[in-house]
Amino acid sequence: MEFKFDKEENKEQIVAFMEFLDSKKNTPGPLMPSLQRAQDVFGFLPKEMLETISKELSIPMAEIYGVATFYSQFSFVPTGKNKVSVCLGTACYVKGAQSILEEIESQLGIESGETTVDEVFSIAAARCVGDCSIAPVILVNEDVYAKVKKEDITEILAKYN
Amino acid sequence: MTNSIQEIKGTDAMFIIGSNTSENHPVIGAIMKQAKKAGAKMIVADPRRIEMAEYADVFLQLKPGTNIALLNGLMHVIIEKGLQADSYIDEKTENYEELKRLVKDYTPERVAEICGVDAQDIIDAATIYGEAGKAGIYYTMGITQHTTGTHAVMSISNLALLCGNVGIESAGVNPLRGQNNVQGACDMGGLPADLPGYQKVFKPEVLDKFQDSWGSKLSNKVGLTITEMFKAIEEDQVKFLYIMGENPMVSDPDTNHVRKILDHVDFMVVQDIFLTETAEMADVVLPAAAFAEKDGTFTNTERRIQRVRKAVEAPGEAKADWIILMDIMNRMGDETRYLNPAIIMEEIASLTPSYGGVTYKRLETESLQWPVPDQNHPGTKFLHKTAMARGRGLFMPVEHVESAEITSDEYPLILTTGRILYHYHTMTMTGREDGLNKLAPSSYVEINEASANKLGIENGDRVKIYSRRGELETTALVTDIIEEGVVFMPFHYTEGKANILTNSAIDEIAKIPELKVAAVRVEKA
Amino acid sequence: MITKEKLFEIKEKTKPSLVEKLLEGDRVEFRGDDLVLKGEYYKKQVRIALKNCDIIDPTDIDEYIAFDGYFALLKALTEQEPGDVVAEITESLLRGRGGAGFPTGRKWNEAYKFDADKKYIICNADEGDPGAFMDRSILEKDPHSVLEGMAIGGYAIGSDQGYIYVRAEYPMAVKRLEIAIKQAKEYGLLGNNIFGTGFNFDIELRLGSGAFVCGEGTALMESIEGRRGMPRPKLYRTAHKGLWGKPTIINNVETLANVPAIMNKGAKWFRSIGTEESPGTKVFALVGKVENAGLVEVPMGMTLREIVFDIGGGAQDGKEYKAVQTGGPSGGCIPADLIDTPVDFESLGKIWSIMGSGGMVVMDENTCMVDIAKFFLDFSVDESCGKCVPCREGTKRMHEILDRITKGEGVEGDIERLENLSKTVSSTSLCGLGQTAPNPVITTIKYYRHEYEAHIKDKSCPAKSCKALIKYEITDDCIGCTRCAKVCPVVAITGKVKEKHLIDQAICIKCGACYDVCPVDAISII
Amino acid sequence: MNTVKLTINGKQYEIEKGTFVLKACSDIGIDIPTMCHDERLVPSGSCRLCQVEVEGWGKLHTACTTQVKEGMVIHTHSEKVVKARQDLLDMLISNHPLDCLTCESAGACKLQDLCYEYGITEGTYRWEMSKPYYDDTNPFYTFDASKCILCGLCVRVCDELQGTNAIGFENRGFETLVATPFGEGLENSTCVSCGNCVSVCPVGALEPRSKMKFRQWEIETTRTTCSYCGVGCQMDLKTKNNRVVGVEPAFDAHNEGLLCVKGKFSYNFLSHPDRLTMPLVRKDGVLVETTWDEAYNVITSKMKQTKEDFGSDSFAGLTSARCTNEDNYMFQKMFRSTLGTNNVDHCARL
Repeated sequence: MEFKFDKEENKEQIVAFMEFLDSKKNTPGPLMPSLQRAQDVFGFLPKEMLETISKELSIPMAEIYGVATFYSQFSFVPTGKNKVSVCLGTACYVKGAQSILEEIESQLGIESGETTVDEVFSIAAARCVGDCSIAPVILVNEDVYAKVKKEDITEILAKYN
Repeated sequence: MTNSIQEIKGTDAMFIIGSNTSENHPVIGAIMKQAKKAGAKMIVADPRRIEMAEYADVFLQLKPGTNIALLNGLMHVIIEKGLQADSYIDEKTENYEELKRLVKDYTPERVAEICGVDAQDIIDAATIYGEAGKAGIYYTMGITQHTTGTHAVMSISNLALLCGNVGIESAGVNPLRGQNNVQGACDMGGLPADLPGYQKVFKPEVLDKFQDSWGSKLSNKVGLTITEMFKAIEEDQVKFLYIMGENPMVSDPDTNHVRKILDHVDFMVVQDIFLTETAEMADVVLPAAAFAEKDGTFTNTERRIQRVRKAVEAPGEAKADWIILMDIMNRMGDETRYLNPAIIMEEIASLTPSYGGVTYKRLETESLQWPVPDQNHPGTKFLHKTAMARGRGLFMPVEHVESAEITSDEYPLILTTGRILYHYHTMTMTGREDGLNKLAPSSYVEINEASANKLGIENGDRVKIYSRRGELETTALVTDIIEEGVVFMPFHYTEGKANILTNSAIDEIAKIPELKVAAVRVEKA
Repeated sequence: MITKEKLFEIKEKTKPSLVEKLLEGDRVEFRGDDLVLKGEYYKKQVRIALKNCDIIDPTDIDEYIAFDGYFALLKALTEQEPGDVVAEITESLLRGRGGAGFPTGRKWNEAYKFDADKKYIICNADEGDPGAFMDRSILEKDPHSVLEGMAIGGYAIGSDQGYIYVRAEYPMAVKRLEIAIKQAKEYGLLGNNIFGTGFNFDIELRLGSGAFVCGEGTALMESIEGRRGMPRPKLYRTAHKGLWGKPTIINNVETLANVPAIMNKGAKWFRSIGTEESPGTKVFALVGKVENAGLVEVPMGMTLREIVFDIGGGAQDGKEYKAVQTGGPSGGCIPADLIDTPVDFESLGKIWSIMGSGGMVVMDENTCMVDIAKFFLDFSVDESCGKCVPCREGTKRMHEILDRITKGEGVEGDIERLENLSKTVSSTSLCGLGQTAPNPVITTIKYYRHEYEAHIKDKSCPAKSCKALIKYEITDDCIGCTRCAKVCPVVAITGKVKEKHLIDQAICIKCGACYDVCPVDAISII
Repeated sequence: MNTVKLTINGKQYEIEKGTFVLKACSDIGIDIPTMCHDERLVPSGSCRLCQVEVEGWGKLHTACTTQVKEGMVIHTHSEKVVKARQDLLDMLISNHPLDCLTCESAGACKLQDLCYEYGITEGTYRWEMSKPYYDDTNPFYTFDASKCILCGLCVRVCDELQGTNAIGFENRGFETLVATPFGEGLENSTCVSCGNCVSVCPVGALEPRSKMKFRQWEIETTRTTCSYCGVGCQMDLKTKNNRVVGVEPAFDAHNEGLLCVKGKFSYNFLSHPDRLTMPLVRKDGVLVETTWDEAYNVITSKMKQTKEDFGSDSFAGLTSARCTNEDNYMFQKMFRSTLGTNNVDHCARL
């Protein structure tokens, strides 16, 4: 998917992010918090911001790139407005989470890890979210849906469309 | 170098001044970075924000030609803060009071003004150097290629003595030699006043020793330095010039002037591996073997004498330099024949105390750093361990003076020159490597964004540069690694040759030209 | 600055009204002096780490103090030398609740003895085992117990800086921790000169970013330092050379939550609970196909039967109980006939499983054990950091074999291949993740070899779970309601109203939709 | 010296405390295979091949990360150890192309050598292979990820020794790849083409480009000193048919296995067609090829003439910071002894 990071559009966020980086200078281990903040603020890790982190914190780009690609929560492409996370923890799995994921994938026409063309939804297969006693669980953004059945999916997704 | 390359790893602080180490001595640069990673502090002083600056704890982006002021300023702060090595100064040095008096005027504020750096950075740098247990200073042509070069070297030595950094491991005063065997060429007597091992031609006992060995009458008159040779050629004193493996047409300042001189000399022999710009002007050109085609030794920047071994045959009829020279000497009546370089080394060892214990046999299994006075001596890792070479270390306080050429309305910018990673010297070798030419294809001038804006120059534009000695055209590289008012050019290239512009004014003591400072004007072409 | 008097004052002020309020709510009751949750589910439980959970308001530090919160820290700081604290914890035989069960006192002692200008204590809250949420509950419902445990640990080893490394997937836990740290700092229970003793201790939160391997101590430190979470080779002990090369101890959330209780009530009391070698309690996340899912804290040594049946109520929906999986991707499946195994570090190890962090997933007759092994290997392949050869290449190959077996493409020798790979991966991997990754395969082959053989030789899945090996058929019970035909996404079902329907096997994609909607259970899986 | 006594393969040894088992074994001549170890780097323990059995220590232990201890009983080639190594090599070769016939590194490939030694053929698990990735943007060397075994030596050398950090790891697990940021290729990275990564690659993943085809076993090597800057790095020239075809750094010298782009790759000038092969003399204003005899005659007769007409001090010579000590010695001797002047200097102040 082709997209461009619009610096003009993100001007305010960039300023705030630069302030954050400033506060992280000379503190131990600033990289992870900085990447997390960038992911949070911009919805993904824009290359331009990684270059900024590299410059401001004097961390080689190769190292930053290595870290950014190691952790599954970082992404180089923007995620959709609504993030659907399907828990695939053991408890959810034994209670049929795989087929729930497949149902969501087929309804949205994308695979896990992808974003719909209109950028409304993206799907992520989550590791255990810790709601095992109400398995199977899906999350849409921060809303938790417990004991989800396949036939519930249409209704749940409709709320966010 | 007073100390060894590997000792850098053990240092507490490194002070890199006038040395673009990671480009010009890449392996030493790498070792410095390793030391930094291991916890050593690093101070870098250079007119350009070179790669090493990115690793530095303190980076001083000083104006070209202000080294002495900076060094004096650092000493001022060190004394002010009481960081000097008092007992060392008492026991091992002399003339301290004089130094103290002189640097008193070099307050951080005043030095900051002269050098164009932050006063606080000067204080920080001085504190790092002064507080370090073992600190090494590393410098190259950024120090020496000034009319005040020798004085700057003295200043460096003053700083090192002040903090007791001479004669101990992982410290010292460490000029990094630019060419592979510049150390050896000097060691072997490639100097007008020195026979091998820096034995003076005017000392009768020295002369006697060599006359006995060589069986000839030697002159006790100090010879001419290169600049004096050129002058003597102009004045018809010197008629016959013999150049072995050098290319002054590219490497020397004020190219137009060099050309005039080489044109003028009566007879010139050039011995080289390629038909260089200089060789093209010769009367006789002799094809020489390259390093991989002959046996011998090089002496590196840390005084390490190492073998060079023949791996392939020289092309065509090219011969090793020593054979050519021996042939000529034979034809001139000196009958001595050397079967191989090992036998030449035997003669060198017999006449040169510092090489006294060097033999090819030892070099097969050992690596020797001179002085190696005898067969049983293991060589010397760092100098001045037991005593200063001249007894006590002498402080030689010097004042800051401006460069020979200063900027004017007509020539408002300072041009400084240097080498880049991907080429070597006059490019006779590297210019013939496709990959290097791909990475660094042509001449350019680095110019600060603000300076460029004022001149209406954009990155990649062709520009003309003028100095009092000549002009050239090259490509602008707009960059923030250099400050306003200063421009930088690599000197390697024949097209857009920086030395057309440079100043041949020399340091009166060491006879080194001021290649690092020339006043220029830049215009869009 | 907080003082002893101030602490008492808060307790006195808060406790009576709080107790009253709680009792009114009818959710709690007194058991001896302790307030505990009411109900059958809690009867057999003994709650130490969870004692405040679902009882106090985790966002109100006063409520924590009301039930003796921070009194253990007070006692340690004002009455004991660091060495005494280390001795007390050593004496209690508290063992790490994160999985490996290493004695906490010994860990602390190593760091305590090691002289250094800076030391760190890290709380490992990177609870990554799928099917486990013990730590999450403690962090969300009783965050101060962890902070207090860390401060005591910091005092014991001589550290003034703690880090809590918490999973990014737990946003609520992060919020609660932030609030708790803020409150503790305001009270002076964190910060400089705590209780006027000159002891300084600060805690910083660090978030994970989705890498299971960061639960491994050295990988966790790499991550805090800002690198890829790749485990370090064990050149040095973490207690000597850990975070930023300084002595560091890493304790799990539940372990730390036990510390204040031990300090308050003493090592002897602690050892009176549980077994001789594994004293105290353990929290389990009892989940999966079990009637009463939830968190369970029981004394060590309780049998699986008591936990799964007496507390959990056995398998769900009247299905037949088949196995319980403990220890997540590092653990094993324990078959029904070992249901009387006591749950402690040693006993579980003997039957090829591990205690792990406390995940306990119940499986019934419809759970295919090959599929479960594949599920865990899929997890391990995905979460392998890629540093060492056996984990990176070996788990991948194991997963490939399991995958083809569940697809009916298994070939003769696959079981032996799996066994061989398991042996190599577990004996040669760099860190615990790789070393234990084959456990689910080892135990399922050990106890359910016949299921593997059925997949490979008979191309059938005994649990009727592997899609490729089953087919759906409509039985004579069909009443022709047409619901199955309507729901079928590929129109594989035909039939007239009120007549028996038929599934075209060539079209069927085995999605199971028809099976789910049939009102009369007329669809069978063969 | 602080030593410990231990038993290795049934023999007693006394070894300095703190020594790693791998080093201890190599010092006493026991060859333990490893693909990821380099004495200059922090041990990584990633290839797992150096594992040995220590009696009473349970599972196997990597020799590169385990220090010698008093009373240890080590087996470096027990059945268990050999089996583990075979299995690990099987995993590696299963995910590696079997193109040794055309691979430039054949004959100098550790994977090839070890598979041969441990009797591993084509690999049991040749199923999914690592994603292909090829970087040919650097003029001096190429990177082929399909041959990479992820030992990490290149990444660690670039970081720990060279300090350039041009390359790193991308992704994790089976998807791990050695790459430049955003996969933009070496030419767009901070790479300085030092080739120190190439020098440590144990397989054919990082491959120098050579103008001439050669097999590793056809090569002769000659230890010499680099002819560029004053650092004087030691290196081995690789030659075939009287031509230099490659350079390897010396690991047992002060440069500790490091070189720069010039030392490692800029050797083609040696066989460049521009090389001077015959003496030249100026005739009618142009330089023309001649014999040595004539060239010498022209020079010596001019020397004699000049000396007679203008005296010794009418000669001046520039000796070379590029030539050997012996060349320089001869040059100044010729000037001082034969021509009788001290007018000798050099251009090395530049």
